[in-house]
Amino acid sequence: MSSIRIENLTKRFGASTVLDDVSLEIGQGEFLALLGPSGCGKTTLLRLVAGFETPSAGRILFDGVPVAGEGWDVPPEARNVAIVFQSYALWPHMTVAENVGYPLRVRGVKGAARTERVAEALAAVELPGFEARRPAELSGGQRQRVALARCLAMDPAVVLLDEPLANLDVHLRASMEDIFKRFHARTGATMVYITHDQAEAMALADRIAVMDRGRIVQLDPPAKLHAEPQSERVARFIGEGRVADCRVVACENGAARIVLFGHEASVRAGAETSRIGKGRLCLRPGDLAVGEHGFEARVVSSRFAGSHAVVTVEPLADPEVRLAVIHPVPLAAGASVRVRVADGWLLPAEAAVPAEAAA
Amino acid sequence: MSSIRIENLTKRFGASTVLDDVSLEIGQGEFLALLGPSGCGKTTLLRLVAGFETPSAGRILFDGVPVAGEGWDVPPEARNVAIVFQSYALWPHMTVAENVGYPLRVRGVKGAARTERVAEALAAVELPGFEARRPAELSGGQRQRVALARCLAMDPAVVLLDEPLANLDVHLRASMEDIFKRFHARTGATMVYITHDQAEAMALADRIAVMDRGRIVQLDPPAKLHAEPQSERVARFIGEGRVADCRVVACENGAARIVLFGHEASVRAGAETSRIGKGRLCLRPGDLAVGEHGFEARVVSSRFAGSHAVVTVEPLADPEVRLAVIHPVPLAAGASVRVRVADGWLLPAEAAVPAEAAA
Amino acid sequence: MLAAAAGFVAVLSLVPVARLLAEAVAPGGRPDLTLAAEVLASRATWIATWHSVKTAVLGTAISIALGTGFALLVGLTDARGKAALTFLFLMPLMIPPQISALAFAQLGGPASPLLRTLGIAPRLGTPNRFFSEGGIVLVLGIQHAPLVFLALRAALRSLPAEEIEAARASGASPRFALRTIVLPLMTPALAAGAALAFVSAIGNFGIPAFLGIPAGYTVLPTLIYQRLASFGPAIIAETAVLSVLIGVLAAFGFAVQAAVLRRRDFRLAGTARRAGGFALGLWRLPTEMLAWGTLALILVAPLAALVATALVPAYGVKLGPGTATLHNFAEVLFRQDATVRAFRNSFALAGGAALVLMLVAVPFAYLVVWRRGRLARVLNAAAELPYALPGIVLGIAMILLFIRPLPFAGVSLYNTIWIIFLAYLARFLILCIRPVTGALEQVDRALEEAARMTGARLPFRLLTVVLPILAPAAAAGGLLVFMTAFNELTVSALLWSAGNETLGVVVFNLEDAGLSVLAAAVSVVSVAVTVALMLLASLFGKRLPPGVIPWRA
Amino acid sequence: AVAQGSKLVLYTSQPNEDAQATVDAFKAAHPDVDVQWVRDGTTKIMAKLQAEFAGGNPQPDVLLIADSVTMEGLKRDGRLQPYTEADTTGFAPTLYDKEKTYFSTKLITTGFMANTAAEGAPASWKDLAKPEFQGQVTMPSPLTSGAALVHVAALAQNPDFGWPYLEALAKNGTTASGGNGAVMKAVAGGEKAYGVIVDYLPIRESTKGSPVKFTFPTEGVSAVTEPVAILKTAKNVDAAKEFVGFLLSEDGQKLAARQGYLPAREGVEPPSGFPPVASIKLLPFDPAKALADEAENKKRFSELFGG
Ligand SMILES: Nc1ncnc2c1ncn2[C@@H]1O[C@H](COP(=O)(O)OP(=O)(O)OP(=O)(O)O)[C@@H](O)[C@H]1O
Ligand SMILES: Nc1ncnc2c1ncn2[C@@H]1O[C@H](COP(=O)(O)OP(=O)(O)OP(=O)(O)O)[C@@H](O)[C@H]1O
Ligand SMILES: [Mg+2]
Ligand SMILES: [Mg+2]
Repeated sequence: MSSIRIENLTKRFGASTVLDDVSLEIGQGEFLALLGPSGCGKTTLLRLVAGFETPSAGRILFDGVPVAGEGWDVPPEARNVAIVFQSYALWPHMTVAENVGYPLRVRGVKGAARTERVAEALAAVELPGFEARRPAELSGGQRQRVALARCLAMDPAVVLLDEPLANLDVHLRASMEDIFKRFHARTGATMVYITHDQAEAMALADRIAVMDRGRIVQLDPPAKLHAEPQSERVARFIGEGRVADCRVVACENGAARIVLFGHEASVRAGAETSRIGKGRLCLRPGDLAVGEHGFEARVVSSRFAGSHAVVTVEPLADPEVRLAVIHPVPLAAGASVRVRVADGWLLPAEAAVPAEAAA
Repeated sequence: MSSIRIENLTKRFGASTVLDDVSLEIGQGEFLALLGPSGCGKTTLLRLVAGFETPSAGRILFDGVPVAGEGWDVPPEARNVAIVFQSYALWPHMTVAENVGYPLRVRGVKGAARTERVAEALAAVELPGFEARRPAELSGGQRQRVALARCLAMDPAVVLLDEPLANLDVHLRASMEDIFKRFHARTGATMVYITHDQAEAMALADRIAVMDRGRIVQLDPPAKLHAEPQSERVARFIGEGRVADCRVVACENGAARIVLFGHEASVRAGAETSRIGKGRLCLRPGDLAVGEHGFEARVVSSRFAGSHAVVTVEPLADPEVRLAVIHPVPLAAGASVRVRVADGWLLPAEAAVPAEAAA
Repeated sequence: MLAAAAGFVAVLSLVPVARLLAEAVAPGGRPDLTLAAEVLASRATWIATWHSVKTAVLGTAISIALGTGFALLVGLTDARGKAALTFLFLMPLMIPPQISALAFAQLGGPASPLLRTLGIAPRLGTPNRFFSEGGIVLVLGIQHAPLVFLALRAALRSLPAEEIEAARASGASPRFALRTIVLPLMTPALAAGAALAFVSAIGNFGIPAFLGIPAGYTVLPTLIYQRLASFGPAIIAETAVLSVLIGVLAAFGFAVQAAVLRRRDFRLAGTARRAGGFALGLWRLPTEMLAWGTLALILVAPLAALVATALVPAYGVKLGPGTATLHNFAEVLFRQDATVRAFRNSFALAGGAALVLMLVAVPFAYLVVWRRGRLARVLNAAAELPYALPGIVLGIAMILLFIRPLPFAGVSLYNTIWIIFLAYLARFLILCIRPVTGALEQVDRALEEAARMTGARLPFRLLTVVLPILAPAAAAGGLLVFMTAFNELTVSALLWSAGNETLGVVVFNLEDAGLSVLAAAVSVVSVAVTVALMLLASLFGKRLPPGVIPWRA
Repeated sequence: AVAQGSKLVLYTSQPNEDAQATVDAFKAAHPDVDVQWVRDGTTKIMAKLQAEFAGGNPQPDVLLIADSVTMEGLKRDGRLQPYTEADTTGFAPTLYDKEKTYFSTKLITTGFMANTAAEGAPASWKDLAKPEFQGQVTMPSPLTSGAALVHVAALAQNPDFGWPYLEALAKNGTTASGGNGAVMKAVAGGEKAYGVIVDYLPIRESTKGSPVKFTFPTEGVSAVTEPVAILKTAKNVDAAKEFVGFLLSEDGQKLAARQGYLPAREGVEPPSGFPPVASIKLLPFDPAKALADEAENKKRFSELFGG
C-alpha cells in the first residue's frame, strides 16, 4: 500500500516528448485505470513509476517520499512494485512454475510454501497443471495469464498492469476482472491499470485517467467520465461518442434545452454552464433512438454486434455529421429514418477550443 | 485468392492433442473468424495453414491442391499466405519502413514504387512518419500496427490474422476494421481472423467458427451463430449467454412456448425441434428486462459498462442459476426485482448431451 | 545452400581427421592395432591426458570468470570507456600463445625487464613460478578469455530489457537478477564461449610447451610433440592415436555443452529494447579500477615485455637509454623480405578464412539450430576436432591428404598457399560456428517465419533476416578467426613453402634460431598491424549493423 | 652438367639466414638450378618428411639437417641414396657414412655457456653436477634438438660419464626444455646461470652484446656435423649431387666458416671466436649405436628430466 504522487513529470526520448508535464495523485489502495489512444505514453508512465526509466523532469513520490527525479532514484527492486508487461517478459529458461515462483524465491519463500502459492496463483488464472510447461509451449493468452500469476504471487504495494487482458476472450476477461477485484480487496494494493477496453476500465477502476499525446486530459470516476466528458476529445474517445453543433435555447442547473437539426430536445449540462446560443453536443449511441419522431437521417451503414446493431446515420440537415445509434436489428444502408434524442451532454464551452486547436 | 480445405486435421505436441480432427472449408475470398477460449488451438490451426507446423494427421488443400499432410509439404514461402503474428515478429534490425517494405523487396519492387507503397500501408495504419523508427522505439499498439502494415503491403491470396487488434483502443480498432474490410473488398483475399472480441468477429466475418479444446463446435454466419447456438457451450461462449432449465409447453415451426421459473414466455427454437417437456433455454442479457412483470429475482451484482449496466440476478425459484440483464443504470446488490423474458432460444436437445459430457 | 554449408563443414572437419584416424588404425595402409594399444597402455599417455584435462578445465574456469566479468561490465553497466575496455580485452587473442607464455614467464623470472627495471628481480637461477601447472592454467585462462567475452558480448546485445526488469520488479537485486536471469539466459553464449576456451586449451601447444616442459609437466599436445621428435616411421601413426585421444576430450567438452543446452529453452522474443546501462552507483569507480587493473596485469605487462625485448640488440641486454635500438625492426621490416611477404600472406589467409567462415557459419547454424537435422548436429560436434588437434598434427593430416595431386583435377595443392588456406578453414571453423549457433539458440523463430510468409526464399531470408540478426555473433566469430589466424604458428609450420610463409612461421623460425629479439620485433609489428586493422574496422564500421564491431557501442 | 632451369628441393634445419646464404652461394655457382628450400626445426622437418613418406610423395631431393643420428635412421629405413663418386678429400673418415649416403658439412660442437653475471666458473662437464651449481643449469632436450640428442648419446656411450652422470645432473636440478634457442634465452635472460648449448649461438650473440660466454669443457665436446644427403626418391639427382658437391668443396666450407661454424674440411680457416680446429677435443661418438639406443636414450632422458 502506497500512495503515488506524480509531479510535473516529463519524459523525452531524443527529440520527442512522450510525457508532457503530467501531474497525478493516486491514493493509497486506489484502483486507477489509464485510458488513451495507442502511443499516447501510457506504458512510459508506468515504466517511470516502476523505475525503469528516469524522468527528464518532474518527480515521483511514494507515500510522500521521493523515489525518482531531482536526484532521487530508488531502484525498481526497492519500490515493491509489481508489473505485468505488455510483452509479458516471461523467462524462457524457466518453467511456468519457476516463472510464477520467482518473486517468492526472491523473498526467500521456500519448499512447500512456495509450491502452494504458485499453485494458487496458477489456479486463479485458470492454468492449474501447467507448472512444468515452458513459456514457448503456451498459447498467447496462456502466456499473458502466467505473467498475471507471477504478479499475483508477489505481495506488492503497487501493482502496475499494462493491458493485462488484451489477449483473452470475454469469459476469461470477466473472470480475470473478478480476480483483480478480489486481489485488490484482499491486499489493498494501489493499482494502475492500462487498458484499451473502456468497459474493463469502467468496470474495475475507482477513477480513470484519460491520456492523450503525453498529457492527462481528464481524470474522473467512470460514471462521471462517461456522462460528463470535459472536452470534445474525451467525448469522442469514450463510449463511441459523437459531437454535433447545436443551439442552446435554455440552460440552468445542469439541464439544457437545445435545438439539434431543427428538433428540440432536453440534455444534461454542467452545473456551471449557463450559456445560450451556439453549443457542442456529445451524443452516444445509447442517447439516440430510431423511431417515429425526431430529425430525419439517412442510414450510412450498420454493424452487427451480437445482441444489437450499431447503425451509423447522417442527418439530412447536416450530412457532414455522422451519428451512431443502437438499434435491435441492422438497417439497410440508404434507408431514411427518424432519430430521436433521448439524452446528451452539452460540452463545457472552454474545453472546446484547446481540443480544436490540438486536433 | 485461394479456397482452403481442411480435412480431418489433427495436431499433437508430445502427448497433448491440440487440434482434434478438424475439418473446415473456407471459400475463396471468404472472411472467416475464429473464436474460442484461450488455448483452444486457434493459433495452431493458423500456423498449420501457413505451413509453420506440419499436421500429425489429416491434410490441407489450397484450391483443391494438397499443401500439407499425407506427404505433401509446400513450404510457407510458396503458399502466398500473409500472417500477422500474435507476437508481431517484427525484425529488430530493420526500421519500420524496412519491415513493411520487406514483402515488396522479396517481390522485386524497388525504389519509388516501394517507398510509395510503404508510405501508403503506414498511412493506412495511422503511422505516417514512423518510417525511420526501430521496432524497439515503438509502443505496443504501434508495433502491432506495423505488423499489420507489413501484411497489407504484400499481395497475398490468403491473409491470416492472429488477434491483430488486441492492443489497440476502440477507435483504432474501428478504423482498422474498416481497413480490413476495404482490403478484403479490394483484393478479394481469403481471410482467416482470430479474435477474442466477439463484436469484432460479428462485424467483420462472413462466417464464424467457434473452437473449443481443439475442435470446431459451430460454424455459422454471425447472426445465426448469435441467435441460434447449437450447443450449450456455444450458447454460453457467445454474447454472454446463460442457460437455464425450462419446461416446453408447445413447440412448432421455430416457435416455442415455455415455462421458466413459473412464468410462461415465447421463445425461438430450431425449425426441426418439436419436443415437449424438459428443455434448456439460452438467455442473453438483451433477452431479459427488469420491469413490473416476470419472475422474481434478486440482484447479485451490477457492472457499469458505459452506456448501460449489466446486472446479474438470481431467480428466487432457482438461486443456483445466474442470469445477466441489461439495465440503464446499476442496481443495488440484494434488491428484489422482476425479470421478464422478451426473447430466448431453445437449445436443440441432442447438442446438450455431448457438451455436458465434455465439461 | 544449406547442403553446401553442411558439405563444406563435413569435408573440412571430417576428412582430415578421418585421414589421421586411418593412419592410427592402419599405419602405412596395413590395419594394425598393436601400435594404438601400445600408446594407450603407456602410463605417460594417461598422465598427459590427466594433465590436459586438468589444465584445460581450470584454464577454462579462469577464461569464463574473466570473459564473463568483462562482458557483463561492458554489456550491462554504465561503466565508462567501454570501447577501450573491449578493444584492449581482445588483445590477448592477437598475441601468439608462445609469446604470451614467454612474456608471463619473463614477468616472474630473474630476467624480467619489468622486475629488473624496478630492481626487484629475483636472484639469477631462481626457479620461475610460472613454470608450473599453475602458470599454465593462468596463461591459458588469460589467453582464451576473449573467446568467452566475444560470444557473451554478442549475446547480451539481444537480451531484452524487459527480461531483467521483470525480475527487478519482482524485488530481485541486480546481483540476484544477474544470477537467476541474465546468466541463465546467456547460457547458450556462455556455453559456446566456454566450449571454445576448453578446446583451445586442450589443443594448445605453445603454452604448456614453454611453461610445462621445463617443469616436467606434460600434456597431450606436448607429448605428441615429443613423440614426433622420435623421427621414426611410426610417428605419424603414434601421433594419430594421441590425437584421437585429444579428439575424445574435445568431444567430451562438447557433450557437456550440448547437455547444458538441451535441458532448457532460451528463445527470446524479438522486438524489445536492449538491456543495458545499469547504474553501478558508488561501485562504478572501484569496478572500473578493478577492470583496468586486471587489464594492466593480463595485457599491458606481457605486451610491455614483448616491446622491451624487441628494443634491445640482443636477448638479455638490459633495456635502457643506451641500449634501446630500432635495429630489430629495421632488420625484419626492411632487410628480410620474408617478413613483409609473411604479413601479406597472413593477412590474406586470415581475412579470407574469416570471410568464408562467417558466410558458412550462418547457414550452418540455421541447419543445426532450426532444422535440427541429426547429421548437422553430428557435424556440429565434429567441427571441433580440427581445432582441438595440435596445429602440427593438423598439418600432418593436411600433408597426408594433399601430398598427391587432387584426383580428377590433377592439380596439386601441396606447396601452394591453398593448402594453408584449407587448413585454416578447417582449424578455425569452430571459432565462427560456436558464437553463431549460440546466438541463434536465442532468436525467436517467428522472425524467420515472418520472412517466410512474405514469400522470401531461403537464401534471401538468410541474407536479409537471419544474417543481420546474427551479425554481431558472426562478426565476433569472424574476428576470432582473423585474430587467431593472423598470428597462427603451428599449422602453417609444416605447410608453408617458399613464398608462402606466414607470420607465425617467420616468428617461429626466428625464435628457433635463437633470434628472440627479431621474433619479438615481428610480433610487435603484428600486434600493431592488428590494432591498426581493428581501428580501421571501427572507422568503416559505422555503416555496419550495430554490434558487428564489438568495441563500438 | 645439369639441365637448364631444373628444380632442386632442399629441406634444411639450418637457421633462416644461413640457409638463405647457402642457397644464394650455390645459386651463384649454379645459376641454372632453381633451388626451392624449406626450413624448419629438425623435429618439424622430419615430421613433415615422415608425413610425406606416409602420403607416398616425398618432396625434397636433398636433406641438410643437424645430426647424423637422424640420417642413420633414414638410411636404415632405406630412404637415402649413396653418392659414391663424391669428393671427400680433406674429410676425416668419421665425418661421412661408409656407404657414402650422407656427408658432414661442418662441426657444431656442444659445450656450455655462462651468463656473464654468474659468479662461479665451471670448466668441465663434471663441474655442472656439483652442488654449487644446483638449479642453475639448463640444457636442450634431445626430444627437440638433434644436437642435444647427439650430446646425450655421446655422454651415455662414454664410460666416463654414462647415465649415472646424467642422473646426477638431473638430481642437481638441471632442467631440459626446448632447443638450443630456448637455452640461449634462458641464460642470456638470466633465468639460468649456465646452459649446455651449441657453440655458434652464444659466440655470435656475445659479439652483439648479449651477456654470455661460451666454454669448451675440458673433457671435450660432442659435435653434430650437419650432414647432407640425397633422398632415394630424389627427382633431380644430378642437381642434388651438384649441391652436395658444393657443400663439401673448399668454397662451400669457407662459406660455413663465414657463417660462424667450424668447417669440417681440414685446412679451412675457422671463424673468429673459435679456437683452432685442431685444439678442439671431440668426445668419441658412434652414430650407429646412437641410433640403436635412440629410443632408450630418449625414454631415460624424459624419465629424468621430463622434457
Ligand atoms: N510447442 C508446444 N508444445 C506443447 N504444447 C503447446 C505448444 N504450443 C502450443 N501448445 C498448447 O496447445 C494449445 C493450443 O495453443 P494455441 O496457441 O493454438 O492456442 P490459441 O487458441 O491460439 O490460444 P490464445 O487465444 O491464448 O492465443 C495450448 O493449450 C498450448 O498450451
Ligand atoms: N525508446 C524510444 N525511443 C523513441 N520513442 C519511443 C521510445 N519508446 C517509446 N517511444 C514512443 O513514445 C510514445 C509513447 O509510447 P508508450 O509505449 O508509452 O505508448 P502507449 O501509450 O503504451 O501505447 P500502446 O497503447 O500502443 O502500448 C510512442 O509514440 C512511442 O513511439
Ligand atoms: Mg503500451
Ligand atoms: Mg493464439
